[in-house]
Amino acid sequence: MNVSIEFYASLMKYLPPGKSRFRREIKVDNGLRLSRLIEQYHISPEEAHLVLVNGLFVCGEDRAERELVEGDVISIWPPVAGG
Amino acid sequence: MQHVIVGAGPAGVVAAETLRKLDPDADITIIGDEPEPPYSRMAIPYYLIDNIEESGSYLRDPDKHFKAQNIEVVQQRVDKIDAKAKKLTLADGSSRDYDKLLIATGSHPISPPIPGLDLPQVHSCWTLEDARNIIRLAKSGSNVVLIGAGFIGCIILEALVKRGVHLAVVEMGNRMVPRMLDEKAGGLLETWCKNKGIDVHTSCSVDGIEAAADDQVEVNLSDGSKLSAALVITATGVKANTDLLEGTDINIDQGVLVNRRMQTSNPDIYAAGDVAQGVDFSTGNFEVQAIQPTATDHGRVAALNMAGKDDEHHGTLNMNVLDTVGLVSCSFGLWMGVDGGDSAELYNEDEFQYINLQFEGDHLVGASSVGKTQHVGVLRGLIESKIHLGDWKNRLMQDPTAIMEAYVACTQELSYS
Amino acid sequence: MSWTRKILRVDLSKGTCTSEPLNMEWANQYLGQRGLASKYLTEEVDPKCDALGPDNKMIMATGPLTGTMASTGGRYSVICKSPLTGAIACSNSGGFFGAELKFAGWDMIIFEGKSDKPVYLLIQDDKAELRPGDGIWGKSAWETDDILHQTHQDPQLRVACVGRTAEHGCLYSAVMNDKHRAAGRSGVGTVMASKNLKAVAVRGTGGIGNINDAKAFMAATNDGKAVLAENAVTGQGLPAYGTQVLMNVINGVGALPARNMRDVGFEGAENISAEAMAEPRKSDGRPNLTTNGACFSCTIACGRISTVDPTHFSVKDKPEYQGASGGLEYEAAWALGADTGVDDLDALTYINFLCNEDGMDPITYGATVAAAMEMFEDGTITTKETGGIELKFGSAEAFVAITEQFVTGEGFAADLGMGSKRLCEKYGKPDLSMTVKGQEFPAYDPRGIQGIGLAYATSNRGACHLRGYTIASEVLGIPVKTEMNDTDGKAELVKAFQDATALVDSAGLCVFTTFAWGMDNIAPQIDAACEGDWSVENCLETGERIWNMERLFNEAAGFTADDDKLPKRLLKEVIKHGPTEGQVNRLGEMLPKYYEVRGWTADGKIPDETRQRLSL
Amino acid sequence: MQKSLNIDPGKCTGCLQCEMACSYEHTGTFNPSRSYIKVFTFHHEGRFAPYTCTQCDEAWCMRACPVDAISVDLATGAKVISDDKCVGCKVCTIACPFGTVNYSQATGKVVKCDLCGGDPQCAAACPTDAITYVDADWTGYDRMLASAAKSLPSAEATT
Repeated sequence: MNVSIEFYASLMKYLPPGKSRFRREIKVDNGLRLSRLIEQYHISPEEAHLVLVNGLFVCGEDRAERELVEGDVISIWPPVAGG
Repeated sequence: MQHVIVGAGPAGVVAAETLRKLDPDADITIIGDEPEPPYSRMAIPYYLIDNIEESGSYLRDPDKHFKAQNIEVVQQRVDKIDAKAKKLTLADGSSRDYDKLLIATGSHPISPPIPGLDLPQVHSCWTLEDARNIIRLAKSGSNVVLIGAGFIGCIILEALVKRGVHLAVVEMGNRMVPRMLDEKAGGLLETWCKNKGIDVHTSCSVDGIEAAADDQVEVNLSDGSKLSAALVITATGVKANTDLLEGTDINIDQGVLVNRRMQTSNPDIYAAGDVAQGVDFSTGNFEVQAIQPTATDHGRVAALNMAGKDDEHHGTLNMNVLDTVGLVSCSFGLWMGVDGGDSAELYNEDEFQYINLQFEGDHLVGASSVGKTQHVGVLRGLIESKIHLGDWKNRLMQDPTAIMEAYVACTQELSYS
Repeated sequence: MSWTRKILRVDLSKGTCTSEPLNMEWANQYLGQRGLASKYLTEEVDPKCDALGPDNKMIMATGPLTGTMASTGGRYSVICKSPLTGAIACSNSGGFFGAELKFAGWDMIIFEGKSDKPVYLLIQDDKAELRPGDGIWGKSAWETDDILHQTHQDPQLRVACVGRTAEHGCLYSAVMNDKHRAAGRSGVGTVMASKNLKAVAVRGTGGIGNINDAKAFMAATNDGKAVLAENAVTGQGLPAYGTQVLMNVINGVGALPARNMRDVGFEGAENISAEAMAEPRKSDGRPNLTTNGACFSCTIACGRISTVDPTHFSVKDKPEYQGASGGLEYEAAWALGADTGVDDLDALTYINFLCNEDGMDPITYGATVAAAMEMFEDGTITTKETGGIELKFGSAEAFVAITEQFVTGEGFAADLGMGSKRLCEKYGKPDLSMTVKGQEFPAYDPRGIQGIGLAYATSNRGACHLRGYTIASEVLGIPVKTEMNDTDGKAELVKAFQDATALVDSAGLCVFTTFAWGMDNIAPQIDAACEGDWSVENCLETGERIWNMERLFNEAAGFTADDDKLPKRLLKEVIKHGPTEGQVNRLGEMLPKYYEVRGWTADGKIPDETRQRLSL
Repeated sequence: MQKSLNIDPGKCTGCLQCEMACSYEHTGTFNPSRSYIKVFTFHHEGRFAPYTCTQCDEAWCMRACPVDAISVDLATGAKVISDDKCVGCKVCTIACPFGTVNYSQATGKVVKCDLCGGDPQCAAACPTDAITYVDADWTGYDRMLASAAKSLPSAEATT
C-alpha cells in the first residue's frame, strides 16, 4: 500500500532521496505497524519524539499497536520546542 | 668569548640575558656607572608616590638574577675605549678586554639655557638620585614648577600631585607632549590637568630662576607671570651619552650610528638603547628614539649579532604610553600621518576620549589615543605587521575604535568548522 | 544576595537621577525583575492613568540572577502601563543590556515624568545623567546604537533604545537593545518615547560579587547547565533549528493560523520554516541562517542570525541590509508570514530586520497588517487609504512596501500603528481584530489547542504565549503530553504554567530553560544566590503572588471578567479542514474552573482570603 | 606535554560564559569587563571570536617589562604577571602586538591570561567547545603561532 512519510529537522537525514523537502511517497506492506516503519528508517525511539499520523498525535505506547492504512501521512519530529 | 656591555639599563640587561641564552660559556660583563643595581627609569614615578620601594624599580633581582645567569655586574665608570686593542679603561684605573663591546650608555637630561638652573632647588628627574632629591623637596603644600611637559615631565605629574604639591607646568610647545600627541590629544591632556588643579602654561618658556626668601626660588615666565617654588624640576628632553666614544673613529650623529645589526662603524662595537641611532620601523631612517621598548629590542638584536647570528632588524616602532594623572594616552609610529594617506578619528571632549588612526593605502602606519586602556597594543600589531586591512579599512574609517575587531578579523579564521 | 540593592530613579520632568535603596521586604516577596518591578508600579502608578502621559512610569528591571553565570541569566524586563491594552505591561528581553545594567550596580531604573526635550540616559557605573538626545531623535534604533557607541567610543557600551515607530506614536513599539533583542510586546517602547527618552546607554565595570553562597551557586548553576546540555530540546533542537522549528510542527498538528486567523493551516509554511532557513539558496549558495547566537550567559543559544538573499528584490539595492542580523524567530515568522499569507522567506527576514531597526513588535505588526489585508480583500480598505499599495494576502511586494512606509511614519502608518483593535473599530469591523485585551495573538490557534486559548484569555497583558506556554505540554509533550482538544485539566495546567513563568521571569532567567528545567532545577540556583527562603514551594507561591498582583492592577485599571475572552471567530467559526477540522475553542468550559483553581470568585475577582493567603 | 588554549571561533555563540568564568576566577566577581579573555562580535558577518593571550614564545610583554614583573610559569608556559612587582607603567600594554595585555583601572596593574595555573576556567565554562585546552602541538595552536609569526617578522628570532 502507499503511505507518505515526512521527517523534519534533524530527521531529514533519514529521508530516502527525493524531490520534496520533507515528504516521500513510499510503498509499504499492508498492515505495517507504525513503530516498525520508524525502525525501518533507523530512527531511534528518543529521536521519534513527536509522531503524527494524518496530523494526529500518536504517543509512544500506541505506536507498536498502530496499524497503518493506505494513504496515511506519517510526520515525525525529534525533540524540539520553540516559543 | 668576552662580551662587555657598558650601561646597566634595559638595553644592556636584555642584551646580556640574550647573550647568555645563545652562548652558555661566554664571559659577559655589564659595567654601569650609577651606584645602584640595574634599575628602570619607568618605575621612578611609582617610587615618588611610595607605591614601591627603591628595590621595586630594579630591572631584575640584583642579589640572585645576575649570579644565576653568570653575568658579572660592575659598578664603575668607563673612562676610555681603545678600539684597536679592544680594551676598556675604568675609572678605578683597571682595564677590561673584550671581543665584542656593546655601548648601552643611555642618555642624560638636557639642561636648557636658563639662568639659575644651578640653584639647589632645581633638579632634573632622571635618576634614582634625582628622585630622592625630589622626594626631599616636594613636600605636601609646597609649590613646584615643572619645566617641560614632554613624556618624562608628564609621567611624574601624577606623582607630584599625589605628593600634595601645588604644581605648575611650563611647556614651550603649544600643547602638552607635542612630540607624542597632536593638538587635539595634547589639548585634552591640558584640560584634564587643569581640572586636576595643575597650573599649565603652554607656548611659554622660562626666562630665569632666582633665589628668594625662605629657601624658595622665583621662576620668571615668558608670559610675564612669576611663580614661587620650593622645587623646580627640569624635564626638557634628553641627549644620548656618546661622550665615551668621542675621540674614537666611530660615527656619531644624534646618537651612535648603527646598522640594522646594531653594529657601529667598528664591527666589534655595537650600540643599543637611548644612545643608539637605530633604524626606525616606520620611516626607515636612523633615529634616536629613547624609549623603553626600543631599548629592549635593540638589546636583543645587538646580542643576536654579537653572538654571531646574522639578524637584521626590521626597525623599532616609535611608541609611547603615558598616564597623566589618570588619563592614559598612547601613540604609535607615524601618528602625525603621511602625505596622501587617509585618517580617521573620533573626538569626545566631554569624556576625554580620542582616537586617531593614520593609514597609508590599506594599512595602518600610525595611531594615537587618549582615554583608552584596552587592547591598545594591537595598534602596534596592526602597524608592524603591515596587515592589509581590505574592507576593514573602510570600517575603521567609520569606527576607529574597532581596532581589535579589525585585527582579529584579519588574522583569525572566522569560518565554521 | 545577588541584588545590587540599588535603584536608579530618573525624574525626566526635573532632569534628575537619584539613587535609592531597593526595598528588600518587597524583594523577598517578589524576587526581582517582573515581580518586583510590577510591585513598584502598582505602588507608585495610578492604574487609571494615561499610559502615554507623564503619570505613567516605565521601569527597566533586572532579576537577581541577571549578570551571573546561571545559564540565560542575562534578562531584563520593561514594566509600565500599556498604551495598547491599558493593562499592565511587562516585556522581557535578552541580549546584553540587562547584565550590563547590573554590572553598573543597579537592580532597576524607574523613569517617571516626561522630559520637555529628547534625552538619553547615560550610566557609567554609579554615575548616571541625562544627556541631550538631539543627535539621535529621529534616528532608527540601529543608527542610535551606532551613534552612541561612536560618541562614547566604547565598544562595550550597551544600548536600549526606541526606533522611529515609537516616536511616531505606534502603540506597539518595542524597546530594542543590542540591536536585535527586544522588549517587544504591549508598546513599552511607545511609553519610553512618550517621555522623550530615546535611549539608555550603560557601561558597568563593577560586576556582581555578592552571591549569597557562591560555592553552592556555582554548583547549582553547573548542574543546571549540565541539564540543559543533556536535554535534547535545549541541548540540540533549539541551538540547531531555533524556535522556528515549530512552523511545520504547528502546521502539522492543525493549529497554525493563517490570513488573520480566517484559516487554519498555511500551505506556504514549509517555505518559511527553520528547515528552509538552513537550506543553501541559489544565488550565493549560502543559507538564510548564518549561525545561532546566544544572549548573555545563555548556554542554549537559540537566536537566529540571518542574511537576506542579496539578489532579493527587497535588499538588492540596499547593501546596508545585506549583512547578518537578527533573523526570524517563530512568532515573528508566523505573524509576518502565515498570518499575512506571505511565504517569501527573504521578504520576511527583511521585514523582520525593519521591525528590529525601528522597533515594532512583529507579532502585533504582522497581525495588524493581516487584519488590514482582510479588510482590503473585503473592500473596507482600498488603495486610497494604503497610498496605492495593493494590500492583499500573500503579496510580499505589498508587505515590503507598506513596511518601508510604516517605519517612516508616512502614508497608512498612522492607521497601522494603532494595532488591529483600533484599526478594525475605525473601519467598522471590530470582529476582525484577533486580540485579547487589545493585544494580538501569537502563533497558536486556540481552536486547535484548547489550553492556550485559556492562557490567552486570562493573560494579564493581553493575548500572549509567554504568560503560560501550555504548547509545551499540549503539543510538544513537555513535561508531559496533554491532549490538544481536551479542556479537562487545562485550568490547572494554565495556572501552573502562569505561576511558574512569573517566577522564572522574575529571577532574570529565560523561560526557554523550562523545556529542560523544572522548579527543582531553578529554585536551588535562586536559593544559593539570594538570601531568604527560595524553596520550590516558596518560588511557586511567589509566582502565584505575582500573577495575582498583576491581576489586581488590571482590576483597578477597570478590567473585569468580561475582558477574559476570545474573539468570536475563535469561538464560533470552526476549523474547515485538517486534523482539527470542526473545532472551536471551548473557553466557556475552562474559564469557571480556572477562576476556581485560582481561588477567585465566579466573576473573576480576587477575594480577601486569596489576597491574605498570598500576602497581597 | 605543555597545553594551550585552542579557540575555534566557528563554534562560539557569544554567550560570554568564558568572560564570566575568567573574571570569577581572578576577581571573585562575575564581571566581563575584568575578563582576560574577550569575545569579539562581528555583527555584520554573524560571527563571534573569543580571543586572548597565546602565551607566545616571543613574550613581547615580558621583555618590555621594566621591572621584571612578568615571568614564565614553568608548569604551564604561561607568562604570568606578578602583582607585587607590577608598577602599572603600561609599557607591556603597548608592547604586546596582540592587544592582550591590558591595564586594569580597578587594580592599577596590568592583567593578562595566566591559564588559571593549568585549569583554564574559560575552557571549562564554554558550552560549545569553542575554547578547549589541548596539547600544544595540536594544529590549532600551530596555526595561531604561525599567524603571529607571519604577522610579526621578528617573532621567531629567539625561539
